[in-house]
Amino acid sequence: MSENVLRIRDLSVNYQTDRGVLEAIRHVNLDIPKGSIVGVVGESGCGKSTLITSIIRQLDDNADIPNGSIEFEKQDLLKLSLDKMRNISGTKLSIIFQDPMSTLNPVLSIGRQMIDIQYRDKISKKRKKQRSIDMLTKVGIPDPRNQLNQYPYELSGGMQQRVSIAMALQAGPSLLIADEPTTALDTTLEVQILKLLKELQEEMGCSILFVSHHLGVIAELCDHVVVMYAGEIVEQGSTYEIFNNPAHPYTVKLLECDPASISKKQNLLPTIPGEIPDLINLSGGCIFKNRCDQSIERCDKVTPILNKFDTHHFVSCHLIES
Amino acid sequence: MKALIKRISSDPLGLLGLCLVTLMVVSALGASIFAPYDPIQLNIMDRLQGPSANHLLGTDQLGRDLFSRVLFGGQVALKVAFLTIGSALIIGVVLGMIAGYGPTWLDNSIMLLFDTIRSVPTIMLALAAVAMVGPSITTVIFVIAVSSIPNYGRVVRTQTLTIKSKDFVKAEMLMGASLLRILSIHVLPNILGPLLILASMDIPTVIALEAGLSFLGMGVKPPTPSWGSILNDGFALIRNTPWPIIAGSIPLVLATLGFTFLGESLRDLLDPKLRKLL
Amino acid sequence: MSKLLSIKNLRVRFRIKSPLQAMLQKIDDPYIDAVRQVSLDIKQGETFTLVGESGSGKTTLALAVAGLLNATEGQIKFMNEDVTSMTSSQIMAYRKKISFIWQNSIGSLSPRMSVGSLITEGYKIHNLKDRDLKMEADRLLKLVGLPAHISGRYAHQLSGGQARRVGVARAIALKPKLIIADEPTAGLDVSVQGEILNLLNKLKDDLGVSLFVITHNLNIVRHISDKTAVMYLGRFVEQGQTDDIFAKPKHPYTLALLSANLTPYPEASLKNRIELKGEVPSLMDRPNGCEFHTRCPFSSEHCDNEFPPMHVFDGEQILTCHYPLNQN
Amino acid sequence: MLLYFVKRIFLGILIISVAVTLMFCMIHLVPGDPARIMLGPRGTTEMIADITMRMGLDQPLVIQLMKFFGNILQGDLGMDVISSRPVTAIVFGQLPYTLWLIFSAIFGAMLIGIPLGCYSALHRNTLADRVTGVISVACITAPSFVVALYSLLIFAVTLKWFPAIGAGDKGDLFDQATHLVLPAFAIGISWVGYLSRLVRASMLEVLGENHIRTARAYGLTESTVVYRYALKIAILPTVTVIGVGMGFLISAAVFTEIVFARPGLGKLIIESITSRNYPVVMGSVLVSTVLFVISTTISDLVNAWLDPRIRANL
Amino acid sequence: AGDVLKVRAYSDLKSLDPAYSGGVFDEEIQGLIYSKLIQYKPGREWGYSLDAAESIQQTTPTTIDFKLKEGIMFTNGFGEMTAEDVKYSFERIVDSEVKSTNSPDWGPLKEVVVNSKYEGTIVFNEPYPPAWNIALPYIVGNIISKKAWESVDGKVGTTTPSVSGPYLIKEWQPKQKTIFVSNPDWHGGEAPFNELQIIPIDDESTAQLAFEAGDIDYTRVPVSSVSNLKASPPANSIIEEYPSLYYVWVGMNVENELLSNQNLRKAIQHAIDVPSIMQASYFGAAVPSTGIIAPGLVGHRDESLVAPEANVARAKEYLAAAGLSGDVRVTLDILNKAANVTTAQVIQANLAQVGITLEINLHESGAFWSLGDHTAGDRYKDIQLILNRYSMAPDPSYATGWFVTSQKGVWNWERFSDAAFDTLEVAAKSEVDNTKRDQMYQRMQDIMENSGAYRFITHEATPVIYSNSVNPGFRPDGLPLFRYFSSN
Ligand SMILES: Nc1ncnc2c1ncn2[C@@H]1O[C@H](COP(=O)(O)OP(=O)(O)OP(=O)(O)O)[C@@H](O)[C@H]1O
Ligand SMILES: Nc1ncnc2c1ncn2[C@@H]1O[C@H](COP(=O)(O)OP(=O)(O)OP(=O)(O)O)[C@@H](O)[C@H]1O
Ligand SMILES: [Mg+2]
Ligand SMILES: [Mg+2]
Repeated sequence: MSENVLRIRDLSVNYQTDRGVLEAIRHVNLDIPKGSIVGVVGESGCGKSTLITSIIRQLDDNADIPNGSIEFEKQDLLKLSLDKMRNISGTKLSIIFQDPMSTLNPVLSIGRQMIDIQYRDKISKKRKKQRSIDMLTKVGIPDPRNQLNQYPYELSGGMQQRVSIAMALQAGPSLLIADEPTTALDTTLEVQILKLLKELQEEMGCSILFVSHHLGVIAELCDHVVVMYAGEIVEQGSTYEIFNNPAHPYTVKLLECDPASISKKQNLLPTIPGEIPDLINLSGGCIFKNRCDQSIERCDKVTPILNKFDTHHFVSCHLIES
Repeated sequence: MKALIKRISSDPLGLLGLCLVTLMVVSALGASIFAPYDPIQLNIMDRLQGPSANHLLGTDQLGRDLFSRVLFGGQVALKVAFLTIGSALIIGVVLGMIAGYGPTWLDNSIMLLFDTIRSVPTIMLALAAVAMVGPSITTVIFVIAVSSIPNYGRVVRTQTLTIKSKDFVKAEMLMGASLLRILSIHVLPNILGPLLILASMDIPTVIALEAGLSFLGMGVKPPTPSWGSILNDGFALIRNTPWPIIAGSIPLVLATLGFTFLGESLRDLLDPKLRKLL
Repeated sequence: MSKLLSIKNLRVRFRIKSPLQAMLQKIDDPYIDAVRQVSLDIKQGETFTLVGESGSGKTTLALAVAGLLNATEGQIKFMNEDVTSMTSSQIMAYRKKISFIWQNSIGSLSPRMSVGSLITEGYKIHNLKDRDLKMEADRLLKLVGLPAHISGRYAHQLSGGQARRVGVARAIALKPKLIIADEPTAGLDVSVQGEILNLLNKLKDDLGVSLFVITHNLNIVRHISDKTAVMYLGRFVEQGQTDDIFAKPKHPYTLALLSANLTPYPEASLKNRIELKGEVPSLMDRPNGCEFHTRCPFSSEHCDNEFPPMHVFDGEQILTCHYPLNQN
Repeated sequence: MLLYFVKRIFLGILIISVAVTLMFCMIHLVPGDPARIMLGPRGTTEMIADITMRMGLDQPLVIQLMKFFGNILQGDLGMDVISSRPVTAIVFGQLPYTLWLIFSAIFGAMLIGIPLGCYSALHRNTLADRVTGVISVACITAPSFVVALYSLLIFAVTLKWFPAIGAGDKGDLFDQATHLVLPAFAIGISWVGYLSRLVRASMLEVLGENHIRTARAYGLTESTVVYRYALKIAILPTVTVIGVGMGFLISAAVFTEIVFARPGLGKLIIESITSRNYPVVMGSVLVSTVLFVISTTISDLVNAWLDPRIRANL
Repeated sequence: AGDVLKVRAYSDLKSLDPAYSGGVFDEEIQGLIYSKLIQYKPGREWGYSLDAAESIQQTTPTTIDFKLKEGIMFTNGFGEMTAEDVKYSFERIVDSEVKSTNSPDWGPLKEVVVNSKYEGTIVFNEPYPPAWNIALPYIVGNIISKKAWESVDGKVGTTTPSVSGPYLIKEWQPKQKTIFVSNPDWHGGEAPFNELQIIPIDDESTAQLAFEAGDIDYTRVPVSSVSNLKASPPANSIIEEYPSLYYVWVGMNVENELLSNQNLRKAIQHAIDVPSIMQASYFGAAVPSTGIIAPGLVGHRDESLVAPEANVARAKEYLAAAGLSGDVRVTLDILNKAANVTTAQVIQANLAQVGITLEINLHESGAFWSLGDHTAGDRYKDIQLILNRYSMAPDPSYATGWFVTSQKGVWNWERFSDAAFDTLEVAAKSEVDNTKRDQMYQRMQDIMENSGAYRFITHEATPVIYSNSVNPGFRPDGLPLFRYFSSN
């Protein structure tokens, strides 16, 4: 088995809020094998962004990490000094954020930003510029030399996202993190970007941690899928396994609900009854118990842990354990 | 409200602000209870004394107890602050909403008026007004109010413009709501909150302006004690005794700290977006 | 079934440069056409969906229908009355008969009003004093599946799904004939999305209203809609019965949209997709000839220069393209 | 850009003419007769009448106003009857002193206030932030005359570091600079506080934006992030405030010019208004409104220079 | 000669033409650059010394003969000073074409007769004793060059074509300073300083600080500082106190409906406690005045009719006699200067003691100085009490002239009018017998005081401070005579 670029063990993140402590992520374990694309899916608010920002150590001020480790290339990122962390960010580890319109600095030219992030490289400015141009060409931006003098607002959303991708890949990272990089885009553009990402990943051989709540996108792009629900990983495995052989009741329901997977026209669409639990004052037990139609007594009391279901397939459910 | 106070208390500076403002309001309103002396009673024998047990902040050139004058001066400060800001707010809100909602030409004319007022230094306006009607608290209030109208007006206009393009206003229009209803029920309440916070942060500026005008002999009528007139008296006496200036500056600085921090804290709690408007 | 809404050759323009700007920068046409040459009919009890990418003019069209934007050209008839030439009192009456569900669900709720007063706002505006507002509020909330206690809450205290339901409750309060829903499921999780659509469908069946649904999520269109139009740069490039369009898309853009619709089947590979090149052109700079030719994988020189003719298939599927696909 | 200037100039002219007309009417309605004040107790009725005529005060207000505007168009602000000097010479003779004062105050304030604000924003809610907060807020309303007086007492009288009064010798730049320090400090200190609060607030806002998170995620150093990426945006509202601050600055200059016996526009304004020297009053009003228009224009341009989005809309 | 002298003036240069001199601040400059026949003698007693005149004497009650020194040169090649120049200078002042504001200082001047190149006779229409006090050694006594003035058509503003005094103006920096350098051609020899700077500083406290900071060598200081300065004088400095000629009084508008009641006026007169004002506003550095004519001048009264101390009982009696029902409310108009505000508040407290409510109206100077002007609206009718302060030159006629009937609505804001006073005013001006003159002026002040329209407050004081490296020269009233300043 290939080694892992990233190993997250028992990670929890809490937010301090007015109402109390919000346990946004609880005891998460996650591996990203070298050269693979791992997708994280889950409903809005399930902790996807929190997971990512804790990897890059950009959590909001009111967050703290009570336990866990994030091992990236054998170093625990959580224990690194800020300086060391800075050395990793943008070199071996880079990220594309959700909303392309707001990820680029609005008052600096594209070129300036692309050159600035190469500040560690001791090469001439001209070289840096050339590199940026090459990268922009790679992500399919026409007339890259001129685009360098443009400001973000002068580019369309799709172009901006390409620039973000170019920036992220410029350093040749071993792990690229992408937080819903296509949700703000049109569907036709979305497809373009996904294709581009996949091609570039193959070319550069990096790993990608890809976050989305769009099942179709994940299915399209990823090798492995992690399903999150309310701050926990409920199921993870190879894409094929998850989509063709879902085991956790939540995953099953989620897939059922997606109108895209219902081929026959029907007036009444399936839903998951009930609401997401409040992450403050969690009561313990299975996180999905109140919406699960198969829950058993044990679900109320014992929090299930991620168990091997198949070779590349883990599920956190009492029903599966047995 | 309770919750608000609780949240303010979690911010040390906000809490400090709240305490100072409360202190100021209580001491000003209760000046006649707390003040050990009559603030206008002369006692020429006891003039220009330093602080002592009898006179906490000393006495001025007419032997009046500075501490009592400071307390009563708070009343003037509050009066000036609330009246100016109140009237500037009302006029600013009306003009600003008209500008924001009205036709372009009206908007442009109102903005022109605002810019014009801003282009004339306050001091000139003050001088002209004082020359016209003589210095008094009313003149002070008039001058400061006029010169702050554009600030509020502009904020209200920008807010109105933003709110006007908000979906909920469009939604109301689509339901057939009249303009008056939209402005009064939907636009105004959404402007007022942030505006009041802005206003609370303006209070110290207003108080300081009163002090400045008093310094130029354009403030309140003697013998009414105001912080500005205490400072002004103190300025003339600076080589004799520093106490009047100190007595005049302390409340000014405390009030500034109080209102600013309270305002900032309220703003941060209630409407972080407000920063942009400042 | 009778025609409820009928639009002919509608055009909506926005001024984007001031007269002075236009003069100084020598711009002849300081306007953009956000909606151009749009015609459609909606019958009683029918669901009409409008799909198209962001910025294609969907919301603009809907707002023009509601009378919030002025039509530059063309005709909008509602129950045989011309909306574009209504007096203000007629508009009031008209607005009682149509209602809107907003794309931005939380933002369309007045932030300083409680849910209860928000959903009964319509009664107050139209001076309907004969009912108990509290009871009405409870009734409406129940209808959209919200607990009664929510009526004391404010917009910012609602979740996306709840806010959307409040929007629906407000929209049905005055028993409208037509509900315009602008992206009713945007930003919602699949499960909540299903709930909202089920609710709309139920209302349609129970109350007999017509629905005008705007979305760019093709997956839901298939399930809820009777008729569909595809918009590109302010024009309808294709419209017809939903089933026909999904089965046999004839315009390359429709086809591209459909194939860009990612499904959770990992087997479906990116390779067999028709992929569009480039980006959506700006409205200020409409391409010559067929406006889609800059991105069309099938375009020819012909398309570059000549505006395509309108084709009508099977009486109902209308499209503008030089080379329609999927012809029998 | 062209459009912007056309608009600006048009608007500027409008603002100036409205403001000037307003002040013109106000100052002429105020009681007090320039001729009597000028001549003092010895003025006879004939002399008063003579001056009144020479100043054109015997004509209807509207005519006077028209004449005034007519003269402005010819670059003439009239004559000061007392000293028989052209008003332009008087006003422009005093203007540089005030401009230097204002500029050095504001630049000094920017130099200190902006980094202070950044520092506070970066160390948000720490003790250091709170202490700077208290100090800068206390600075904001420190009345400029009180600061002026105490700085005079401490730095000029007691420590003798700086000269106490005046504006320094003509042609001796160093002397002029040392004379500027204390007055500029007196005006600038409140701006230090104001700017630092302003910068702190907008800095906090910007630091919370996504692109800053991006910059950090690329491992840019904190100082690059703050001073190159965030400050360029956070400074925008500050630039606007400074642009509009001209009116306040001229007012503040009045106090310091009095206390430091410095020549300048502020003092000229006070003197001319109290002596009802209408031509000089109008000259100074004109100059200060023009200053306001120029400074807001400059702040617009600076904003545009900093922010390409604004530039595009200019 | 000393190096550089820096002195403070309270206002900036307005005009270098004696005809349009604005007052003391202009004279301080003109006195340096022009010559006069005679100059005030520095010292504690009023007197004069010869300057341009080799000799000068009153030959008849209406004529003064003078002889100029020979060889007094005007600068810029305008030649030697002759009796023609004296004639031109003096007659110009009273020429109605010139419209000099200072013409009253020459009183009944008829002409100057030129007897020879250096000799002349000043001829008056009637006796004019004040000539020796306020004309010859003061503003209108400055001798200018006829040729020079004619070369510029008589239009001299802030630059002068020619001078003859100890100093030349090197540069005038408006509102900054006026820089003088010594005049090499001065007939008096070498000027005491190579350079002299007169720096206008409006505010006295600032001026004091400037002195303490070493920026200036001489200034007047605020009366409030005197005791402190005396207790701990700044290093190397000398503080001196001079009496002043200013007079401060509270006037009452006798034509005002309320104050036309003489008993009310007297009540107010008696209610005001002047010693308190001396303490509060003048910090004990000034003494109560007995009238409008200061000690040391002809016509000074040793005592006033109403004692400076308040007499509450008398005041109440007068108030009762006034027969006013209800509470009595009066207003006091003042100029917005710190000392006035303090004084006004003391008066307010004083009046409150006898049951009169006083409202204080502050005015900035422009508005204040037009208060009693009857050509400027009806405000003059509304004046009730005014706290006023006039400046003064060392002759009693200078003071009394403002209170005659013809000055009603001009500078006589009390609208005081008394036939006997008016007659005396005219007669006293041309009275040559000093004793008689003295009595006449005393009598006039009695009349003023008896009318109840005046409560005299003080003549203030002139405390000055100067560096001990300077040897100053002051008039008896403490005003500086900069030409006599020399270095130690
Ligand atoms: N700074 C914060 N303070 C308090 N709670 C927070 C904060 N940031 C996030 N949360 C909460 O933590 C939970 C997880 O948030 P997160 O942003 O990680 O979700 P997400 O899966 O990325 O959602 P989305 O799909 O909407 O982006 C949510 O309940 C959210 O409300
Ligand atoms: N008030 C306006 N002034 C100028 N242009 C406008 C205005 N409103 C909309 N537009 C422009 O008209 C075009 C159509 O906008 P519209 O909001 O109708 O698109 P949409 O299809 O609803 O997009 P989305 O899916 O993002 O909601 C866009 O290019 C938009 O920028
Ligand atoms: Mg997220
Ligand atoms: Mg839309």
